[in-house]
Amino acid sequence: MASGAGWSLTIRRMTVTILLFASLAEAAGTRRLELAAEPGDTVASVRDRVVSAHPQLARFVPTLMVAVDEVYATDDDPVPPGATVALIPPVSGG
Amino acid sequence: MASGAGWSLTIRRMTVTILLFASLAEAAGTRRLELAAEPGDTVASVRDRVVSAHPQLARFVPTLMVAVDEVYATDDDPVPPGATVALIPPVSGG
Amino acid sequence: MLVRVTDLPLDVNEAISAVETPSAGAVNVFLGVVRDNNLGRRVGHLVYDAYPSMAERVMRELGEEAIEKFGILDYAIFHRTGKLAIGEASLLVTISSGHRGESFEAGHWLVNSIKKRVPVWKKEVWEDGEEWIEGPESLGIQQAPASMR
Amino acid sequence: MLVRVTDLPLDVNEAISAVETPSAGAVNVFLGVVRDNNLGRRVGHLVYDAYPSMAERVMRELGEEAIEKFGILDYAIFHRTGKLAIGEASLLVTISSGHRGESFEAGHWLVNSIKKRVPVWKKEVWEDGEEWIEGPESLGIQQAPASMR
Repeated sequence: MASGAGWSLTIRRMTVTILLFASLAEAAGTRRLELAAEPGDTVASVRDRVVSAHPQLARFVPTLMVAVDEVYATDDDPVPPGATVALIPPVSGG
Repeated sequence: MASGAGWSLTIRRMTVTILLFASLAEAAGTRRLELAAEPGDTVASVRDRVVSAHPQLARFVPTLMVAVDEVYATDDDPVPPGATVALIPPVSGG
Repeated sequence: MLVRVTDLPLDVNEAISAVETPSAGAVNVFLGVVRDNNLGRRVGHLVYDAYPSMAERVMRELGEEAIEKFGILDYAIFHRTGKLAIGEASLLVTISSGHRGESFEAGHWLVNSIKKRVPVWKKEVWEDGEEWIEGPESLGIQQAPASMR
Repeated sequence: MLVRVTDLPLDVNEAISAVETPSAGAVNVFLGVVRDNNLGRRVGHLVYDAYPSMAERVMRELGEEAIEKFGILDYAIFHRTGKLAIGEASLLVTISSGHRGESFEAGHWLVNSIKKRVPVWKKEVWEDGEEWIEGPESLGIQQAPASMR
């Protein structure tokens, strides 16, 4: 059990989870992506790798907000390995 | 039946009904008075006759509003025979 | 366009149903509730008196004025009378409108106007006395209990 | 201090019970309701998507900010997700406070803030197309149906 828990922790540390919603989820055909984490990752670098892999998301970038682990973040904010990065189009709840 | 209805109409024409609420009803010990209507009655003249008959109501007069047939009225407004005059202390609903 | 003075508990769901309409994007509900304190005094319960027929007439006038003034779609105004315990609702004002802005503005205006114009009165009852409250926020001056003088 | 993202119908009485407290003299309830029209278009139904865990976190932050800013006593904020028909409530914001003024002010501020910050999105579905709405009042620019171009 202990080694299994350690193994899954290692996997989480190596990746960044990307969450997609609403128009982005429809455009990408998925609500969730996993990216390999890279040293020095920021909001901007992660977003750029998502768009490289899914060019149909490029048109959303100008109005996109980003949250790292459920907190709104700006382009230069770091994205640690294991983080969850949500790409958030302009909200329209209520 | 027709003469009965006419009779009750005559009675109504001869009186003014006074409604009392809240602090005034408690002070007067009643919620309703009947006064004989007098030619040329106004809000002020009716109120004065109520206070003459029930002097314990005098202290309420400075803050009293009056409604004639459910519509707020001022001192000079006429009170026709058969009218219902409500003495309204400052409202405190809600 | 529903108004009511009643000695029965006020039903929020009934009021919401009464104002619902397909073009409404917002419903605002205000409940005036019996607080356990007022102006520093501990309240035991309240007793409401009203002039019911005139109260309903004035509520209707104010509701219609809110439609003209704020463009709301519908309103329901209920006021309860009789003895009310802490936590019970005395006033229920419910509005439907196209958008949220006017629902808050009209609701606030309606509640303020009701408290100024609708012939309803409350008596505060404490452990050591009672008093008819005069005016929408007054401390009252009549029959204050000995402890307050 | 109750927040919830749910695909079940929103229960006004539950929200009111959640915020009731003996010192509350006012409860304000706001319901955002699915309208049959938006910016001139006839709406068939709406579909709401959300990031539920972050939405609840932001709702809680805004509720606490309302307590600090307006001195309200308690709040309950519910947002519904999934397919909603005309007349169904998508948003329910309920506040208790000592007096009426802050209940209206805080309610209005909270609803405005929720619409700006909480990660929830709506898709309008018409007879001839559908569109994710971007921003609190936008017409949206993506995937407009042929009839709108």
